Amino acid sequence: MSTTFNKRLLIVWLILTSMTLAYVWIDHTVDQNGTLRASTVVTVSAIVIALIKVRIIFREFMEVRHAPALLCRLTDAWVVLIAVCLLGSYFVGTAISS
Amino acid sequence: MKRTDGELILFWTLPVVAIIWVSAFLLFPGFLHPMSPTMSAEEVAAFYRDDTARIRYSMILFNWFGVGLIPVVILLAMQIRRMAHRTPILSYSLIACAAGPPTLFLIANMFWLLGSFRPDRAPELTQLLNDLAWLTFTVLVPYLIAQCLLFALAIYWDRQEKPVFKPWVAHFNVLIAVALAPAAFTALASTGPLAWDGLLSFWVKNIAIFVWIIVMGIVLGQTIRQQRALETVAA
Amino acid sequence: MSTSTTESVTVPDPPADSRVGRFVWNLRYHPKRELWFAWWVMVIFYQLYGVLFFFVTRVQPPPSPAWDTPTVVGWFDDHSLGVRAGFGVVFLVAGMCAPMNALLAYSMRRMSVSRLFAYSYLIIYSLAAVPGMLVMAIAMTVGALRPDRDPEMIHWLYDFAFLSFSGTMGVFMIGSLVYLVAVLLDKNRVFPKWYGYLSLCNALTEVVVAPAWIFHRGAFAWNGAIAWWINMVVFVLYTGVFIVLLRKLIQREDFGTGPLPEAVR
Amino acid sequence: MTNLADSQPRLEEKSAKFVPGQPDMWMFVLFETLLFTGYFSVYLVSRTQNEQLYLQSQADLDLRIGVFNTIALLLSSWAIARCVKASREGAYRSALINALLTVSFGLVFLTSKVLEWVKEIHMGNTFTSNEFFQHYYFLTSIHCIHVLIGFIVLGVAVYQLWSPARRSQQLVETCATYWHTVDFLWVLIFALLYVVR
Repeated sequence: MSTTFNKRLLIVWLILTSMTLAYVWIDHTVDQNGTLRASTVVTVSAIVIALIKVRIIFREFMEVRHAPALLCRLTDAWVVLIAVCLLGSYFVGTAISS
Repeated sequence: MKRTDGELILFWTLPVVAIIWVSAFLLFPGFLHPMSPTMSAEEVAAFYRDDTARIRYSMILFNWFGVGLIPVVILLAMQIRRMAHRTPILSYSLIACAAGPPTLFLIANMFWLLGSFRPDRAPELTQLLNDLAWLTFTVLVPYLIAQCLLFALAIYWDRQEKPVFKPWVAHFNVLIAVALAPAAFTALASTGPLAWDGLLSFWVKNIAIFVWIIVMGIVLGQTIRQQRALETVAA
Repeated sequence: MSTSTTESVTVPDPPADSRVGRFVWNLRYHPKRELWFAWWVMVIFYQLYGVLFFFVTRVQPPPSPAWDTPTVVGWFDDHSLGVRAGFGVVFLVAGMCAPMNALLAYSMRRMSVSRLFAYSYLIIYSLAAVPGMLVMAIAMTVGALRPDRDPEMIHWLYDFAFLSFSGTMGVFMIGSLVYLVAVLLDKNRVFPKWYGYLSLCNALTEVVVAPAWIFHRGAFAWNGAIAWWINMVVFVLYTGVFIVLLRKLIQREDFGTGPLPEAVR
Repeated sequence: MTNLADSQPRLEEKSAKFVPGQPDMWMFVLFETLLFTGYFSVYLVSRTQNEQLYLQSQADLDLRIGVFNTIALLLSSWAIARCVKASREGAYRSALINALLTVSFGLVFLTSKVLEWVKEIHMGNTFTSNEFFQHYYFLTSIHCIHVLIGFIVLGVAVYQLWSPARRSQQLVETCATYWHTVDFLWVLIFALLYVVR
């Protein structure tokens, strides 16, 4: 009875872990000889990947999948809200500094 | 016969504390006549240099007995519990007030003692300690005001055939609260009645505290005696 | 134990015609008068607090800890009257904390937890006002008292005032945690559980403010974006929430008009 | 037998919609997330104002430790999710084992976090070194406080699962919701501190 659930959780965990490992690859593509370089692409993709992971944790681990529509919408809205705040502060900050 | 529960012992500490307070008050050279806020740094430094011993001993005495009023406030809070109230809010409020004035007074006390610890300190620093001490001492009124007003309110709301306290006790407490109020604004003036050596901020405030201790001591003594008589009859 | 447990003085009916008459009747005879009194004291206290700290004394939002000494002395010169008068009013009304904390403690007495919680909270929060508010008021007032004082000392008083105000952390943190545990254990549903969790947020703001003791500038200084602004949002929200919840609590209470409950004595 | 009878309606509810744990905890999760978003925004804005300093300081962080941390927390999150499922099906023994696994992975995270701090301090990077490390130590330590609170929360879950007399599914789910929050907050912190350029 529980094997189907457990298999699903395991797959979710594998996805989350491989997304974490993807960071290592992103990290290697941008740095040159150990010197870190600013990169909008890396910043945005790091934030976006993190938010996708957050949404997966919400849906699967925290069982929002089975929750009433209100909680689904609310958590989705929150992910969007975080995205807007983080990307917004990054781009606005960059615009101010330059 | 009621067994000894110590209530009366705590009550009779009140006159002892009052006598000690008066002696310490007279011993401190800065209270009679109160030091003026207009004194220059040199004058203040000279005061701490010349009267070091009396400042130290009077303030040590105050440090020992500064908290002496707390048992009385708690006794009042206990009396409030006998009143015809539906909640313990007012007795809680009095308990919440109890520790405020002694805490503030002890802060002032420490600044005075610090000032006299090294009288040869730079006059400017001594003046700073003196300002902190006098200001804290003068503005320690907020909890005393709240205490008097809350106690008065408790009496006004005590609607039963034989109220615990008579209504005039409430009026008296309101009057004391009014007398204490101007001291809060002492920083607005360095001369005149509001200054910390002035009529309102020093004399009216401290005499009000003294009168409150005497009157409330007598009233509380009578009330406790009546309460004990009633309980002996009931038992 | 007590001799009379009934309110034997007869209660007249509330007057229906005039508002003032009804108000006076409520003040004298309303069964929940003590609770409403404490609640209104709380509301008025926070209004006054806002007006005094934000508009009269102008110590909130706080000026910068990074200022040099002449700027600080200049600040005191500009705000001298506001500081001395505003904190005068603070000294006058600070005692309003007492009924406020009494009401908060009372809410804990309604919960199915030991009375330990109510008394601990009462004492912790009564103590909190001295380092958390009055010490600042005293230091500020002394700073404004003598404009001709050595500027270095005025600067010291400035630091003392703001650091004692922002940097008094433990009392509020432990107080909120006491409240949190009481709300979560309570079986009487006096407060919703989410209020308990909000208390945890409030307790954590006191952790977040700790770097104010270390930094002179940036997000973690006493006027910083994190240590002040974000914390202020949580504090205001928390305060607003418990004011509303206490109002509901009082509305729910049903004392009737009969004999006084023995429990309160 | 009673266990089976109790869990029966819960299983039928599977297809029906339900909020996992106390709705109150969800309010906390959303509010706390909002607060952290505030901290993150302040970090990102300060970062853009002094990008070179942040990049240089970031070079002192080891991405591998960050990845290890994240995987440890993801494992713990996975374990507590299994725990919730198991306890819902009445398999309390398995639930208890999974809850204890969660605690162990949490401890692994905590240990590696402390070791990383020690390493940074040895490299001369302390709380007062520069702006990046202010944010680094602030975010990691405020998160660490949440982890420590999380151990108390997991303690409640273990306490609930331990005795047949308690076993409130709602409380177990509430505790799990808190722990997942600790997890996804770390996912965000990790991305922002280690990966963002």
